[in-house]
Amino acid sequence: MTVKQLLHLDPQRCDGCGDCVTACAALGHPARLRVRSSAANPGANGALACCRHCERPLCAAVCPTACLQVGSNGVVLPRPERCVGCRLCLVACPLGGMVFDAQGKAGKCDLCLELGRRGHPPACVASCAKGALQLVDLGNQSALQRRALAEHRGAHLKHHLGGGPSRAGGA
Amino acid sequence: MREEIMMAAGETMLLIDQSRCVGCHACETACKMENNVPPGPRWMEVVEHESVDAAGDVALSFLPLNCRHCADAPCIAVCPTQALARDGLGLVRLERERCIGCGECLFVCPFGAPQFGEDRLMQKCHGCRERRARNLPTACAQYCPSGALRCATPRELSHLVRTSRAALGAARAD
Amino acid sequence: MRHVVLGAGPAGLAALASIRRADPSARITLVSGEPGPPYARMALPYYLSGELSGRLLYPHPASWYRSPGVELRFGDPAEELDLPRREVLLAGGDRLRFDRLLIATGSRPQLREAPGIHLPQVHTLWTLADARRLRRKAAGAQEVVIWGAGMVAFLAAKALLAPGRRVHFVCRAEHLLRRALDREAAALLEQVLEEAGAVLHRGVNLAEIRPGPGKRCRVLLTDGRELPSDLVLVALGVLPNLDWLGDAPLARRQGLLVDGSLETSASGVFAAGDVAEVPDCITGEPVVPALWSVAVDQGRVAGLNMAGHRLSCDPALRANTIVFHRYVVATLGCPLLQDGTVVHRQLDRARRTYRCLVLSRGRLVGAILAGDVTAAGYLRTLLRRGVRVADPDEVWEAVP
Amino acid sequence: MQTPEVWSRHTELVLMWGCNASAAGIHQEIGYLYDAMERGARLIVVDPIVTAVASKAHLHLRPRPSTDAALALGMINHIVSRNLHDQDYLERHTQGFSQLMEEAGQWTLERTREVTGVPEGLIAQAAEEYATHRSLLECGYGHQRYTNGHRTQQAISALAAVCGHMGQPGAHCNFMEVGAAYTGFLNSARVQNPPGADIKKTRLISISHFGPALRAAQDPPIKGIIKWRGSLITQQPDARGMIEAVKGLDFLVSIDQFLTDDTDWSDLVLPACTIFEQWGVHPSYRHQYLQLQVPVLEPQHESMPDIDFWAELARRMGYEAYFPREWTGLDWLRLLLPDDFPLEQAMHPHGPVRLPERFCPPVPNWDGNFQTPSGKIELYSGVYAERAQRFPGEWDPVPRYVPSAESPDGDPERAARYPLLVVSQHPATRTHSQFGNLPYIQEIEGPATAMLHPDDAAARGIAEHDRIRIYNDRADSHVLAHLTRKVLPGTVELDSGRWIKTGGNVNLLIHPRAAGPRDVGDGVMAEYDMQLDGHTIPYFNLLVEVEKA
Repeated sequence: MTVKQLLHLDPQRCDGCGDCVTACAALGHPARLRVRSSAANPGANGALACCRHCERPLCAAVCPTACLQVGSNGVVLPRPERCVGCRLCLVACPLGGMVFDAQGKAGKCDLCLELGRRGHPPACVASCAKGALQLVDLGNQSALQRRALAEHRGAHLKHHLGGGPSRAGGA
Repeated sequence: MREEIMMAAGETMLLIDQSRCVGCHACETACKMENNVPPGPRWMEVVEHESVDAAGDVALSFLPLNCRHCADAPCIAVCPTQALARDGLGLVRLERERCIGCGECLFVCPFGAPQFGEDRLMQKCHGCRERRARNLPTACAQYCPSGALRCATPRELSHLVRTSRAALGAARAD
Repeated sequence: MRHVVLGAGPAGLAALASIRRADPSARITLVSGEPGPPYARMALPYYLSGELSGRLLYPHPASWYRSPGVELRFGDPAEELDLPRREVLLAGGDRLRFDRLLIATGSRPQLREAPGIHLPQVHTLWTLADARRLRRKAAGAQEVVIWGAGMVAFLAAKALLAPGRRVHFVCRAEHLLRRALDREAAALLEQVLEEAGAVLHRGVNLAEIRPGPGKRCRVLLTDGRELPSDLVLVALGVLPNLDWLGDAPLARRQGLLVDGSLETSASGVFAAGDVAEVPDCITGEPVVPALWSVAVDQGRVAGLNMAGHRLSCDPALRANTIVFHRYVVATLGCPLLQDGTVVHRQLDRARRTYRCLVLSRGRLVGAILAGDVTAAGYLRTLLRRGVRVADPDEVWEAVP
Repeated sequence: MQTPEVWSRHTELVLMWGCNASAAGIHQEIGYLYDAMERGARLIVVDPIVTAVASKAHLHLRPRPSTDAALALGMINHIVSRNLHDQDYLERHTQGFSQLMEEAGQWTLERTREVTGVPEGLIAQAAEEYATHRSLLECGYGHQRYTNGHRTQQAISALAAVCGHMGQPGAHCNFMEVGAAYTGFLNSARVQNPPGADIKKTRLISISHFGPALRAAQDPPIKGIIKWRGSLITQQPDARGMIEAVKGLDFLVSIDQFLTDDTDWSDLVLPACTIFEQWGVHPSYRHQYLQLQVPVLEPQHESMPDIDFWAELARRMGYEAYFPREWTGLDWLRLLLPDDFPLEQAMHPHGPVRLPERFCPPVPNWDGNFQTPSGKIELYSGVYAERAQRFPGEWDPVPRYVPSAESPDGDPERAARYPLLVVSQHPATRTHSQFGNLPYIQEIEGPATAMLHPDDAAARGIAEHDRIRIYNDRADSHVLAHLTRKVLPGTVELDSGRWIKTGGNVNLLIHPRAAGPRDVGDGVMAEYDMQLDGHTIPYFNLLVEVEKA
């Protein structure tokens, strides 16, 4: 099984500069992500509007012409020749993942697969000077969160106890 | 010094006493065996944290981290398909057939509780709902050797906490 | 477990996929009244207009249907339900026994008697056969009259509007898509249609169709006007396909009554899609939404429940898109609710954008977006959750 | 041993020495310890490693590994110098205090600090707190895993005696012992030699010298082994030498449930049935309760209870009369247990039951009597003096600190080449090598990892999770590095019990030695007294060097 990866925006780090959006659009298609400035609603979900490459994508379920498909690598990709531009996917996606070009054809984040094949991170991630956008895999992210929490709690516990429970000594 | 986090399910609650945890992982193993969770997802995970003060003394803290079935659960708030909901027992219930695997819950959960396995859909601690309905403690609590995890009625747990505090008070007064 | 799925539209196909996933050992018979493999009815206007090649009308390749336990009966519609024997009689004479039955027979176009309605110039656009026929007939047509101004009428117009052709709407109401759009949104859409060659005849009805001159016919309106026409399309909406059930004892009003799991009044018999009457997400009132996205969702849930799950289907959230060339309108929830609602409208005529939020008792109950529908998915989620919102600004802030 | 449900209610201070109660036998003790602490008891832990239980302690003393005897002697000296010792108890219930102090008196705080590395103030505070509270001394095996382990235990026990912290509720010197076995409650002689049977007494092989003894034994030489309920290869020092010794056998039989390191070298593997399929008895190191294990399944496939295998073997060797075919495991248990023991009450759902008080009193030694020739605590051990006449060894009648073999103090020359001392803890996730093959356990443990102090790592250019090679002139082991201050500088922690075939086994690196007091030579013995002769395996006498792999 390939590890499923997705984009994660750390709202604490994002200052809404928009470099990621510019970098995405520079690839020659309408920007496939949007970011709401973290100042407006810090820490809330939904700061990042972009495809999450769902395992059971609502966009693909509703697409009448089976234009959207989950690839074996877990990445949800459109087959443009099948798109009739009905926008049902846009309405179905709760996370703002669908984007339409000037011809009315569906497009969406492909995690910059092509760049990835050449060993580069997605353009948006590379453009983010604040390190707010990251490509993470689902499993490791929770492990990281847990460690960060433990760190936080550890510090808290130590503070609470006035320097830790034990006085240790040794060589 | 202890920190109590409780999750309620009908009659009983789970007391998580961080100060008693020694990081033996018995709860994790019990959870995996009870729920037949293959390697990968960890509904319960004990995380160890090491800190060193200016004097060079090392302090360890251990955190048993599972789904805390939060009262104001951010995962429920962000789940775009209502796959997560609060059930009649007060637990955060996951309806897996509704899950689309978008990962939103993971990013808002302060405990890293949402897990993703082979099928890439979310899975997590269900609070041993069925065991508790049969008057059994949660699997993690049943096999916790240090008393860091205890599953009992709120009355029993409050009595437990009060008596241990009272003993401590009496000992200090001596 | 023997499953019979009646109908190969979005609900039927979603159900088939669900049953297969939930119970790989299930035996499933997929029955479709139409000949040939299942196609996407939603895409017919694009086929008719030539934007989509016929081969892309089929969502799944033949191999998708070929799996152990799946049997296909295309072109052999169900004619009778024998509940006591738990059998479905097909037109071809076969009887299919079932343990679980899904009725997803969809809709058919509503017809109305009018003088001349049976003339050869008069058509409907509903099936692939209709579309194929119209593709030929429309080739030289310069004047087209569409009787109706609802969604089916709009789709027909969308298919037929082309350079050098005028398409007339015979519209009893004051504007197009009266059940879906408010006046402002309709006006923007009408403007786009008119620029493409549409002519709207508001506040009138069709009185009669007369043959001639030549290959043409003449459509007489109730205000006395007469429209010469190469082609007349009857597009007065759709009705659930339930006649075949005869007096089978299944509770029904507009559609089949179902419980939260989409089971009808008969145990083991489920309904999904355009034949099912379900509570509306916003109003709680029973509706037959007849929407593609609702059908997909219901088909999925019904399929899982047939395979032994106990999933409740969400109340229907009506959400739809209306696309003409590059102009898009999205409607969400119940934007036309009147009682106790506060409506916030932002219209930019120059840029042809419009957005309308309808709030009731501190909650979003409906929305219309025209010109720029980027926010539609988010609004749909807000509606679905019944999120409390103090004012429209709060809604727009929540949308990236 | 004073049982925890007694001491936890009465003690004012627990001094836990070389005992990781948070990993080893965790189900037996930690809850009681917390109960005592919630009552207000102090906890002092002596352990070079910051274990979980050490992190819960009020004081944590971290002596350099193998210097614990010096620490105990320094504490004794400080206590006596402050007049905090129990003169009355010493006079009535001990002998040899003056000889003890001749040795202990040399251990000033300064000298103790120099040898152990523990700050003087901390030694003094721990000693004073221990002496002035109703204190329980809870000993583990950690400080005994060295060639000077017997001396260390002697010194620690003396500390308890000097303070009179013996034989009172909440004050005792607890040593890890299966009370049921030591007190005669479980009479294994009756099972080893059924009543009436004439079975020749055999030689004994020291557990610490298994490999060498296999080669050394003569008249007759050892040509075959049947092994069960233990790991011959994974758990023995010099695992490679052990493999060589096993290869020299004509016949090796393993009775096991899994394909282990042992079964890889076996001529015959007999399927063992699990504990769920046979009768058994569960005593404890740490408390005085006993539970009978009742089979809940029929033995699966061709597996059989161990006792059935041995009984059948005995029958075929002509001892049929003593091994009745109709006997089940329960009958053998009856033989093992006292006649008046209420078997049924010790079974689920009634069990476990407390051991009869005539074997295991709740407060042992409450009357001040001890099982020594003098009936007193012998701070100067007459028994040792006497045994020195019969067996070679380090029979010092008073405790002394002598540097341990293969430690920086004991072998500076070797330490110059291999400067890091390896301590191999028991992880909470396994019981020795058991469970190491289970996927859940492998996931929780992750790959084999050694703890390195950040300073030692930096000096070798090693970063967190780097693959490292731990080596000496005997072997090497490849593991990942975990940089942590839980270990002292100069110390490496590498879990015990990792399988050789899955990597990270520490025993490959260890030279076979025995802790004293008795010198067991090549390991073949005619007789052995397990309470006096000692010779546990000094697993922690191991010097290595580490490099980035």
